[in-house]
Amino acid sequence: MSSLDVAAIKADFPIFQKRMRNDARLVYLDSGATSQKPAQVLEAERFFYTHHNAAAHRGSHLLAEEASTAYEGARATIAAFIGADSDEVIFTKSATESINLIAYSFSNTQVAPFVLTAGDEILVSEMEHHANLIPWQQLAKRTGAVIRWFSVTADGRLDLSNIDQLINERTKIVAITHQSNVLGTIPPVALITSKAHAVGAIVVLDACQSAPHFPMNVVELDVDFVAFSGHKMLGPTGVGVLWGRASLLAKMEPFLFGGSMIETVTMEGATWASAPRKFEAGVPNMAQAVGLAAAIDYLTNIGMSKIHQHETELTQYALDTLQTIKGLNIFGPLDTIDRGGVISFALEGIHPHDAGQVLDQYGVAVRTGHHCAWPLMRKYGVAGTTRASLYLYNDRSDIDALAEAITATQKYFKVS
Amino acid sequence: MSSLDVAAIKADFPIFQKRMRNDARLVYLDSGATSQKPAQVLEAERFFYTHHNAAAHRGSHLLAEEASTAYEGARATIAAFIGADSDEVIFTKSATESINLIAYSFSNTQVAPFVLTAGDEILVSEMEHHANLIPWQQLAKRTGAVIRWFSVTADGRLDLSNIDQLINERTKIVAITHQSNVLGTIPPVALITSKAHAVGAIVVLDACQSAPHFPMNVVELDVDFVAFSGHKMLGPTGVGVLWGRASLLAKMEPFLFGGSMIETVTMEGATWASAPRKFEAGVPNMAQAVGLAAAIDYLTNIGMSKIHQHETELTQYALDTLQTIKGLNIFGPLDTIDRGGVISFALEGIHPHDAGQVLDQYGVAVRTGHHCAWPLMRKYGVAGTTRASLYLYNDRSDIDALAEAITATQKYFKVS
Amino acid sequence: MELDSLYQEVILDHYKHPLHKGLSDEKSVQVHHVNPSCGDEITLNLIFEGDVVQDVTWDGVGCSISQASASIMSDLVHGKSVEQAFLALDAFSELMSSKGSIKGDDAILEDGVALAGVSKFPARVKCALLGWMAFKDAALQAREKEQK
Amino acid sequence: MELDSLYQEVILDHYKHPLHKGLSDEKSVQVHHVNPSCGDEITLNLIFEGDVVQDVTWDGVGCSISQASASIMSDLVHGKSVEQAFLALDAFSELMSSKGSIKGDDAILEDGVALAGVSKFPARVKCALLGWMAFKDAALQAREKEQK
Ligand SMILES: Cc1ncc(COP(=O)(O)O)c(C=O)c1O
Ligand SMILES: Cc1ncc(COP(=O)(O)O)c(C=O)c1O
Repeated sequence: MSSLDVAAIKADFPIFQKRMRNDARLVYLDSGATSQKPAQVLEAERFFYTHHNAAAHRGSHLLAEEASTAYEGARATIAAFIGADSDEVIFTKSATESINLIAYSFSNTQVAPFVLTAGDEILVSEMEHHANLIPWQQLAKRTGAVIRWFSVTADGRLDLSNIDQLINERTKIVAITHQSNVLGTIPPVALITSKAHAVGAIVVLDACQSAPHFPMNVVELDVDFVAFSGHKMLGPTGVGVLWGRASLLAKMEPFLFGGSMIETVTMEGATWASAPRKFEAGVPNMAQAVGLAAAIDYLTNIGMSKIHQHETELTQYALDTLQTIKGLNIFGPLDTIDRGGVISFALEGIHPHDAGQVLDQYGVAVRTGHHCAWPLMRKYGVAGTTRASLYLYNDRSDIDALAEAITATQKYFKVS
Repeated sequence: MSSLDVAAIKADFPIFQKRMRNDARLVYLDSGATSQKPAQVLEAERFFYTHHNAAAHRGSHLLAEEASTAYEGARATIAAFIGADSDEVIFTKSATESINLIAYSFSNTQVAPFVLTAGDEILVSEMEHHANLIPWQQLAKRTGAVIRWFSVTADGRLDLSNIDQLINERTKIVAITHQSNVLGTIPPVALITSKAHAVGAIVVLDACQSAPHFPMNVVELDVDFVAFSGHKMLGPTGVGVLWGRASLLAKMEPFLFGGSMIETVTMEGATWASAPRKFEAGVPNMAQAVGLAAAIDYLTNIGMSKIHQHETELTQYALDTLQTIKGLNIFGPLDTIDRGGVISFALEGIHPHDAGQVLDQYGVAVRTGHHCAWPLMRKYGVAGTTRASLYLYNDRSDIDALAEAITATQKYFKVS
Repeated sequence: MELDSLYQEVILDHYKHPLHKGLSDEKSVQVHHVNPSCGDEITLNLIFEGDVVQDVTWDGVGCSISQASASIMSDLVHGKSVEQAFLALDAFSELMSSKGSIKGDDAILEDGVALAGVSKFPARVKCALLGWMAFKDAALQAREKEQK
Repeated sequence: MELDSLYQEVILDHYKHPLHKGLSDEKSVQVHHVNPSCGDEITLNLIFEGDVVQDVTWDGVGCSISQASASIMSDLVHGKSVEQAFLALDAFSELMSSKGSIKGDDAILEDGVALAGVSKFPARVKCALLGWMAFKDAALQAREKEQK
């Protein structure tokens, strides 16, 4: 029995009233790409625009004051959600920007621990999303540093056998996902972090697939930076978060330059405000920050632990159900230990793109392709996978619909 | 007589129903900082979320297809608005990001005309917004290039007397505002551009204060890059535009790295998609792009020429009205020739911050301070100004309310 | 079902029994194209003689649409002059961007008209174009080479 | 009018006739602080003797709130021990973040309680704090110097 009242939750999300192709209901199993939005979030954005819209921190009039309060209130909400101080929370446009911000700040900053030199190592894993891989490749290119990586085992776990070679005194950055967006795998972050810190490396956690799904506390995690996106956790598009350890943010040079991030400016140069302001140049994405805070209120009202429990049960059900289908092979762990609700699979004789197309005819929305994790696809020797990803508004009926549609797909392509 | 039906326009903007301090109506004269939003824009965003929300370009299911169509449709709308090709339009989070994107791409790109070396010159003006100044200071710092600038004359025009020294064979970039956000001044962009191109320099136009207010065509302008923000032109927060000449975008290295901007990826390196995709890493700000397109539809339905004419008439009325107030001194041009609806002024004996505070008691929302143009403040020897900025929803009654509130402010501080 | 307009029998046949698949040893030009959004790839060998497409062979991974389309294309351009081949290419591109409004001329496109239904699925148009764009690229490169 | 709670007569008096404005020639420490959002600036000279604030002088541009607050602060800390001065500073910070919920203790803050109304205008809190933060910075720097 699920611990969530999914019917009540679903009723909060207007998009579920939409009819899909062939008048099918929407079976949304693509939350790993982006989540749907409850009316509460849409209403919070709208209310900001219709009652408080003005440029935050830039005027003495009532609306500007209210806009500032709303924006900083959103920051406080996000800080509380991850157990951080408000001043450590930076609003970006996306997790992608958050990670690029760190990588560019490394280039811009001339003091330890931000200085990289030739031969220094940046450690990632073979299951990283492109967003947590290419910025580091580029930083390596700019500095002469070298990219190294954890391999992935056949059953979809990080290969830790050579961890003590991989994390060594040359290691300056360890950038790792908190949960694979392809396999659902949750790597041993505590182990990796303690070894990384032992050699003085900075740990960057890509929390895109974790922050939406289970309770998270940056103090307990003990990492140095955490990045995630609002749109994957019921929030609006166009807003992401970067959390950074205060002592590091204080030393870090800014990334984007412009209004509101300065202390003084002359024609020849400028000095910077303190964090988080110095990392937020320009009129900020205020409505999106406010919308994200409403999303977080929505999630915490339900309870992140309950959401996690619900998803774990549903993942187990999905794993069990899918394994009964002949010709279906799951990539990644087959149990729910250190694993979230993202399930990638292959259908023998059917290309993922074709599978996704037929599933779509039944209203079943999955993602197909390389999921921005191309190196992982190469590792498994496939061009892509079909991926179902779960969230709080899914229930067993969605898994059943998926299974039925898969069977129909196999019939359609005459492979069963 | 105004050419616009301002009452009808105002009715489209829900925020004007809000009561301000002391139950005053909202006299919004801070559109230079950010504009208000019509219901049509809010509805377009909401409709996207409730009917098409999915990750664009990342799935074969119906919602993903619709999200892609909506997002690319928004791009086409913006392209048409500025007379560009769709592939030349890049969505960013803000004009600030747009300008930083160019500046960083200069560092990342190793082919002409993007290579800057020590002694090369970047030309700006003394009236630039920090967003069109600091990114160039930083680029100069990274490359050894030198920042030079047009001075501003006492009456708020660009000093062109030394233009032929300023634009010389060392000039590689000319970054100039299309309209000052403090003075309203519109610099002679055509003249500057032709001289810049004659020496092979690239021209970057900061169109934050122009794109919202008058018709713009990138082909006629003949500049190389144009940056503007959605939130100043009735659009949502969190979306900006960068237009770039196709031949330059093709040569330019990306700025942000991650998903959706790649061609292929291995653990060691990656290659890029073509423009505009290569400049849009990550799940994009889809709802905001769609909202901005709705804002542009709203503006074009009314007609940019009519909006411009309305604002010019209103600016003249405001200049005339404000000049009747004793102890009020206007910064910048006193006529409407090459000048938009941004009016900065000083009140003798009253600090701008105090003035803004009293105006606020009458529902009059203006901006006070340095307006992110600190060097210009220094030039005029002031800590800040009080600024009224106009838009299509303002009319003479707003100017009258401003004038009355100014008089009341002077009484309050006993300076008249 | 709407789907049948996408997955015509002809397409599934080409998918299961693709023509000219498997790379020739010789080639005038070889190109490699990818579809970055899904990871599909094609390698294409073109043999030119004078102005005539002597042979097109290809290999790669992809969905039924991309594989069938590559198969149809390679058979269609075989033995044609570049001019003729490019006419077919233009006709095919037009068909793909038609959003279902045209049927395609089977005198020009032969089996290619079976892909008309793809144009109603915008996300799949790129699949259908993958092989054709590879051919176009190869032909242009070959021509450039000759002119040198 | 709500405004009168912000612009108390005492404040306007200090604004028009600021105390200790004009920098002393001597100083133990000089600091320069700005309010980046509005451009207001203050330069502050602090003369320390032992643990006692011998003199505070300042100069700068700013709104009535920031000028009056600097004037009140400089008069208040004059002749106090660092401990006493920091007590006042803490009391003033608390008052500023109170959103109008407290009145402030005039035994500690003297004229400073006239600024209580500022706490209802969040955008102006920074104005009122500018001089105080400059003093705090200067006092900490002076103490550090002495310990060296
Ligand atoms: C002239 C000018 N340039 C650049 C900007 C920066 O725009 P944004 O803060 O939306 O990035 C602004 C507005 O703040 C502006 O007025
Ligand atoms: C694990 C992971 N990292 C990073 C990202 C990038 O997030 P965004 O595209 O929102 O910037 C994603 C999602 O696409 C992801 O799943």
